[in-house]
Amino acid sequence: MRDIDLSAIRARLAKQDGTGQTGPAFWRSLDEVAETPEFAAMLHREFPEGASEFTDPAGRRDFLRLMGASIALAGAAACTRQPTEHIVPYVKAPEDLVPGKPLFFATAMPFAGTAVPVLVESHMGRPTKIEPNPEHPFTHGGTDLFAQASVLELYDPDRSQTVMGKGEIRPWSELSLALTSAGAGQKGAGGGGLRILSGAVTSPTLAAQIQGLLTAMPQAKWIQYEAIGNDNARAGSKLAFGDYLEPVYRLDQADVILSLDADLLDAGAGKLRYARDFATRRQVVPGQTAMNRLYVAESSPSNTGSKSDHRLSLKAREIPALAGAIAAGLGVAGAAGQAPASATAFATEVVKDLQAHRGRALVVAGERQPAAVHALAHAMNAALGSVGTTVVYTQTPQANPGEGFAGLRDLVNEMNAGTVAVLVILGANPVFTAPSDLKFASAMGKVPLSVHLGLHRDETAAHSQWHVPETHYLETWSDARTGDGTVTVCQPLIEPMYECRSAHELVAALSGEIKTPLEIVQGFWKANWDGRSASAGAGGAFGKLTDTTGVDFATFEKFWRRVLHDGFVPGTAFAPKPVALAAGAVAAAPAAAAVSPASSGVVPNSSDTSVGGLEVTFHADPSVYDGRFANNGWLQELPKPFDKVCWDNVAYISPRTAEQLGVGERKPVVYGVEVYLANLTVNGHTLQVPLWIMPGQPDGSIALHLGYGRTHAGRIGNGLGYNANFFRYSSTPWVLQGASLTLLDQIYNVACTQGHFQMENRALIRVGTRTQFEHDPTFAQHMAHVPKPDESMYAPWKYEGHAWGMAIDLNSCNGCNACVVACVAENNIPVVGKLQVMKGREMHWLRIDRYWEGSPDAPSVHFQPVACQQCENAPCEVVCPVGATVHSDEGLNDMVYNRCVGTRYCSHNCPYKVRRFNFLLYADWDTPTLKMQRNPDVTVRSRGVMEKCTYCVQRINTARQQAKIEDRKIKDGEIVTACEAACPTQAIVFGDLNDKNSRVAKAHADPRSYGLLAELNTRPRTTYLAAVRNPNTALTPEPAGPATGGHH
Amino acid sequence: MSQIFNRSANQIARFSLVGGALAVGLVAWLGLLLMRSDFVTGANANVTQPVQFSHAHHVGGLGIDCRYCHTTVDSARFANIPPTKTCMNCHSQIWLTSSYLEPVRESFRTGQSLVWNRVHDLPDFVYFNHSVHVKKGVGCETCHGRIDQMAGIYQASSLQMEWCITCHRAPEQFLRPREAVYQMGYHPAGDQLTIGRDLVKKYDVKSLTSCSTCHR
Amino acid sequence: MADTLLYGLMAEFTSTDALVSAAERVHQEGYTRIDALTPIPVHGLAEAMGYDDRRIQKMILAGGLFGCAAGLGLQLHVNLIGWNINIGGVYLSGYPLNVGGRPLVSLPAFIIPTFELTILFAALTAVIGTLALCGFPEPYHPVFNVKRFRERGSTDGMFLCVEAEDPKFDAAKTRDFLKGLGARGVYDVEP
Amino acid sequence: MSSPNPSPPPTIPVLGPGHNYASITDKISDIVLQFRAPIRWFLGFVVGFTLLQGLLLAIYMLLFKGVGVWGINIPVGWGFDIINFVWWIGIGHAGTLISAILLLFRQQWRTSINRAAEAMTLFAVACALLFPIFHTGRPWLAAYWLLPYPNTMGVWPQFRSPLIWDVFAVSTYGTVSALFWFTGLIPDLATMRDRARTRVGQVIYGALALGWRGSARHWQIYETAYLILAGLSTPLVLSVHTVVSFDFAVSLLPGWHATIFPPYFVAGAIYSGFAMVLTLLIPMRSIYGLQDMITLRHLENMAKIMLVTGLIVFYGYMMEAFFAWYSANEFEKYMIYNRTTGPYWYMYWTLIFCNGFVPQLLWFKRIRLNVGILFLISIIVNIGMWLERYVIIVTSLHRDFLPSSWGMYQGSRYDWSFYLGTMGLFLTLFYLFIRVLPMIAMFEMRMLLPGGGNTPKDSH
Repeated sequence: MRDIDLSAIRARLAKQDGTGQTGPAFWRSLDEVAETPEFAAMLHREFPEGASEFTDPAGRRDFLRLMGASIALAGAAACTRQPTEHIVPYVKAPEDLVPGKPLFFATAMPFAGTAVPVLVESHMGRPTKIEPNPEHPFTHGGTDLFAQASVLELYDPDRSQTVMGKGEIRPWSELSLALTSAGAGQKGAGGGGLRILSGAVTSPTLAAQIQGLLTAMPQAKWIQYEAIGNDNARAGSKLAFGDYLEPVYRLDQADVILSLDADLLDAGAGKLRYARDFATRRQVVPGQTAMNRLYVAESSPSNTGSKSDHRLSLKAREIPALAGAIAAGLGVAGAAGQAPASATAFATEVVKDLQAHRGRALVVAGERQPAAVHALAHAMNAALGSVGTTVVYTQTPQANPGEGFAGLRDLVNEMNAGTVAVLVILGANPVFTAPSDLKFASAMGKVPLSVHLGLHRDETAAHSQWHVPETHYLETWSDARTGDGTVTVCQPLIEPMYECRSAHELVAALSGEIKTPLEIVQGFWKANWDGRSASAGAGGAFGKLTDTTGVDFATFEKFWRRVLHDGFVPGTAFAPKPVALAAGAVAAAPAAAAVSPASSGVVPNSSDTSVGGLEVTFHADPSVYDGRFANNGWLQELPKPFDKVCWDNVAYISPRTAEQLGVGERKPVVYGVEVYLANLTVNGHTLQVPLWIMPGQPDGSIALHLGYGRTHAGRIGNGLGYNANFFRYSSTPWVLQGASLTLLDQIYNVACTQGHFQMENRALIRVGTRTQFEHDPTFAQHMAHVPKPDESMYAPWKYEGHAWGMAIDLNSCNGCNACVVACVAENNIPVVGKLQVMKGREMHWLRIDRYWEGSPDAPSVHFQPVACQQCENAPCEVVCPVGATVHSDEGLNDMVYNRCVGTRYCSHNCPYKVRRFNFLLYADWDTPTLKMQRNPDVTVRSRGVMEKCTYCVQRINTARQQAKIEDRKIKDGEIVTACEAACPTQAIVFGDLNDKNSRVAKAHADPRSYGLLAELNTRPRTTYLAAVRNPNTALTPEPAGPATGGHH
Repeated sequence: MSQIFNRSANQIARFSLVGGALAVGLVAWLGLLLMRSDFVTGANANVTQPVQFSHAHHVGGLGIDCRYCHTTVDSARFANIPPTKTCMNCHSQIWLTSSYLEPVRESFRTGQSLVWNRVHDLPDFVYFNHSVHVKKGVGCETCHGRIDQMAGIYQASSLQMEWCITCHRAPEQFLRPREAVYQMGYHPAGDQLTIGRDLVKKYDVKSLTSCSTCHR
Repeated sequence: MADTLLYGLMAEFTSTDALVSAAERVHQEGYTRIDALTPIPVHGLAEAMGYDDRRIQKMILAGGLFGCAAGLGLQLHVNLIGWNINIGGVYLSGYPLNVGGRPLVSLPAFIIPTFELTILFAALTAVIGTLALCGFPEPYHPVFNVKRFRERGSTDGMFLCVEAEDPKFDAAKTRDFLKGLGARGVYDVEP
Repeated sequence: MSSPNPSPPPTIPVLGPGHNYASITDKISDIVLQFRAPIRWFLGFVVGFTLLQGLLLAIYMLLFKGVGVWGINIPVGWGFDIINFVWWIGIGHAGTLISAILLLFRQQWRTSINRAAEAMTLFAVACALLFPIFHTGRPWLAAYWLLPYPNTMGVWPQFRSPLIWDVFAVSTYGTVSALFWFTGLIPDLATMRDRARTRVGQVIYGALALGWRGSARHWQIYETAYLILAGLSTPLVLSVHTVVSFDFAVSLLPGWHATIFPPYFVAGAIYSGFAMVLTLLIPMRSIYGLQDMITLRHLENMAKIMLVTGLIVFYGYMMEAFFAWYSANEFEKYMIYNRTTGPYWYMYWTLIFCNGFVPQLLWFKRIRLNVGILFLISIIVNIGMWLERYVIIVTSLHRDFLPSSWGMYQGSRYDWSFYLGTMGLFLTLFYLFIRVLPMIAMFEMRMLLPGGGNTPKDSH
């Protein structure tokens, strides 16, 4: 409600009367009559819908975006009318579409050699939110941050939109002609000059298509390359079993787990399932002792390491020796090795513990480790009798498994040799992701016809003659396999927004067919659904498929509908393969282990931490992976789990290495965090990197994250961070030796959302050991004095009906960030950009606090998701002068955006600092595609308004309304908040505290349950379940005192 | 007179002082009324439409049920505006040549949607759900007025928050039996309050006045 | 009565003390419609002429009490009245809400607005009351017709004015009487 | 403070020798009525008016871009805005104290400074009032949603919030101060009316004088009302800064949540207020040669009050530290530790220097009587009091309960132009005031003369 000059209005009306003309019969608002500039400004700035409604074809049919003007009129609504809006109904309404009710469709996000099964929420034809698919036999629900963010990728305004030929816009027909003729031309030569380069493909259909092509042209080759692939694991399995196999772990069966540099819980094809299974084995209840134990030896902090009971930070090159030593200890024939000095105790205890749990022990090796270590791991599992119990081996989800770096190297050689006539790149971006020694870009110049298919006009597109916009997975038909091989048929949620094509169409065009993706995918399954097919391609022949209950599908129609509805093809999971260790596999291992994977440079002994002779390890970036998500604002602004840095990548060094370099403690300043720049030199190549002191990073080792330094990512991703591929070698893509750091006298400002990482002796995250827990299950509740309700002067409010509450199990959370992105997607949370984050104005309603415990050299790390705690005695409400935040009858801490005037007092009085403020106009009112992504059930906040978590009140209301329509009560688990749904470990539980049988009520009754800062008598509705670690007493003698609250 | 002011000055001064005070009060009161007046709320203002569809004719005259066109009123938040197809169900048979209906036929021919002007327009931050209100016995008429008598459509209520609140605080004053929800010109068989109170119990009507009931 | 061309007579004195004693004499003489005009407050002067006005205190007290009641009443109304009140089309209900688990009537918090309104209304009454009791605004007054008064009246002149309306007033006699009181000069006050 | 006994043989008189009613009246009224403003007046006015433009720019940016143009963030959501608000409100207090409390204590020496001090109060409150409106994210709404009126939403202000208390306290304070000031002006306006040379002047002053003619009956009512107004203002002025201190004391933030805030804030307010009075009057009396009306006696008494209130404030600082230790509360303890040694340590220690040590100089009479040094000290104290608010607001907010949410703060260029701009507004108004109204109460000055009714029982 803005000031209105009544006198001016009367004047104008009077004038109209005076001139005798009646003037406009009705006018919309006092402002209009007063002709205030604000009104004009608002028409343009605050009501883009009003103007752009019909210029935006995608929005034409969209009721929901027509359902009102802008929150900028928050107050005005009471006394100012909005401009007339329009309702544009269908001409012929589609069946089973109810305006105002979302529909959910099952599909899967294909991702780097695996797939994430998801349900997609669709509002009036707009996919707006990714939800997990709880029915899926492998993941049983849970998503990762990439799946959650993929919906923004769909609406990315920087997506490639037209076919480009030699830098000009060309029609698709022209390209398909070129492809067909090229394909035909190659047929003659048996396809000798045809090369297809793609990422790891799990799609049976695509695989079959390409196979078809290859059988037609035997000389043609298909290379699958992932910058962050699993070559070493492949090679390891070949070494051990003589064949490329995929180990599938059964963490629910494992009592003792040893991870050798493997980020089991947050990386790789199985992470969702593994995280879930692992968490189930950490659920401690008094008296129950089936708690697993996790040993981790790793070359840089990982989410898996954060959950470990014993974490050993070793240089990557020291781990093979450790593996050898342990293997030897376990009596693996031919295994040998001397564990590094710092790891001997660890090694001996691990050996004991593993042996004590034969058959229920598990050893896992990580991709950063050479094939030999993987082979050793397989051998150890065999020796422990774990094969078949805690690990089984299946064929790889990826079709035609190979070793990507080798394949890529051969390809480049051929290209340079000029033997490649046609290069078709399907969705990959090798010019950016290929190791620098391959010089892929220059090699591409030697290829007569290069075609690139990609979501963006990226670095590779810039170097190829043809570029085709790729359909997003939400726009097209396809299929994909999850880690266990289960196939999901991916269905489109929306027509392709631009002139896009899918890999299926491109390959079809190569073989001279013009088909739609639906024809192709459906065709494949028509041929394979009942096992009658002779042409079972490399996608793997499927036997006769039955539904989950084992009943045959009568017709293909039934099969197809069922499969699309469920989101997976039942019975397509791979059967475990019987394996036998190849002779000599392990004999080769210690040798391989002894030889460190150094490519060059004299490697000093492992105690050497001089500023020269450093080790460099490469890691996937936690947010943008290998760079494919670089233009995704949600992921760029997502604080990474350990450094809490966003919009950048930094180089980790250990505190001790930092001391030797003379790097001071990084200090929080007004604009972000100041860090030092240093010149990193490896093999004569030098690059400037910002140094980040990372507790738990091995001394003398530098961790670099891939995926930054993009030049053709888009408006968001360009020019951020440094490009670590610069150092990468196709021979040793993961670890380099002999690097040197020279500190520069330059400061670089990093956007970091948590500049401070000590808990300052405050009992915020409460951790105990298993013994402490068994001795006193309520240990966490004794760490702070919490006043009783009746200690208050006032009688507490009664909450009849529902009383919503939440519980977060710190024992399960591994800081994977999926919940944060889910919250952003669900609640229309804006992206504010690096500068605003540096100023301390990030908008995330849900953040994950990270604290270190113990010595900076060997710390343990703790994660704590913090959103609004919905305090019953909410301090924020009392100080709001306009009552914009008050309690609901069900105990929610309501935030009324349209009433808020923005004094920010509530934020000051919130001890949890979970409230976020729109200091500027952060919401994007202009970009049409971004508006399509918005959740219509959540108000888009405007400038000057406070906002915060509301327990997804829109979901609560929707459920309540549905329950009322159906004359029933709301069931427990019917309301699932966005964060709860996304969580792969089920760490978050939401429900009704008044319902004593609800999961959340039980969780609140759990002895581990405690309220964060409850000593302030805020009486939070969210409680945390204290973490319980299960350390091996032989390695760490029990602390005499009480359990730690993150003290020290 | 050699003094500064003449006699009349006293009266002028006093009058202007008292008059000024009164004027301020008057303006304030007018302001309060203005905020609630029709030209601010847009109530009772005829909204012109691409096709001058007459509810009076279709509902009052032909007695077509609300739900024939507003199909999702009892199942969803949005009551739905009928697709052109719905009009053509009848108008492919009758009034084939009426120039009135040309836009409808054109829409059906070309597949271009009709563009209606919104009549009941709540602000974006208000989340209203038709289905629940219908379920709880709030008649269409209660908010939308005598649609069956509206030749041209207009908004019958102020749609201001205080107006919503009056019912949310005292639903018994407005509720009617579910079977009468779509009825126009409904008269309670007996005392509205007693009937209303029974219905509140019968339909388990909660009077929700929490902010998050409507604002998120 | 006697001389309608005259509003009254005005005598000027040289010191406050002289003025006070003169005023006493005039009062004792039985004059009732008299007034003393001074550039500074002179204590005992009004009393000397038999004026003792104490209404203003009572008015201010009343104003304060009203403010107090209004302040507390407003807050109680807003936090308690949860039903519909509609006066002349204007909606006057309160809106009881659970604010941070505090009771609807949080008296300690309500004290402050109540106190402030008390002061506000008392102060307003004080000023408005003063104007009313003095009959202000009154920019025109016959005494300003006296040139001498216009020149010295608000600087250092001490004046005593007897109105013609006074029953005992007689232009000649009163002039002599005032002269007799040691007036520095006596002037006619035109109406 | 100087003794309540009104006429001790004062070492220095409150009024120079050789004055009579006429001379006092001439001297004061001529400053306004003779139209030659000294060059130094113009200089001062130009400075103020220039700064004022900065305020307009800052407000423009604020309205069109949002409060994001300031340096604030989460956790430090209040910066210069509230610092300046508290600072200006505090400055206002001296005026009311001089005119009301000293009146009740019958301090003659208030007479020659109360008019200017009250004007200062008004203008300071005007500056302060800008911030509660413009610090909000949506000022166009805050401007009236903070007031209780029957709106169409049927919702009302939330009376438990200290910010609403502020609205009531500050607006009441502003209104009452204005009324008090105007009431005091009426007799002088009559004087101006009678002495004005031009017709325009006569009419304007005449209209404002409401027809005051010095009638004994009017004096009687007038004096009662004036005295009661003073009686009302006294608790009011004490309440205002108490309420302002509640903005902090009522919250649960370490460094804000303290019971000593009310007395400590009120003392601080008076402290800074008197400093500002000195800062204004010391140049003023020399520009207009008023040394015989605003004598060293006045300056010395004000210096004494500054010394007393300064000591109270210093005590407050020490108590904050003591409570932090005595509470044995880890959050409180960290708060004071962070204040003294954290990133903003220099702010804290500069504050201690300005408000703790410098005022101790006032123990010495020689310094109290040295106009130059006094002026310097008054400036230092003004700075110190601004720093006090900076320390309380910023260093408490930037590190509170959860280390994960700690942050830093620094004012942006618009913070500064807004702050300096309010100074410009203040100066502009003050310089205009001394051009159009008598800056010293003439009729009260007259009463200091023997025979002016200047006896104990009627020091009025």
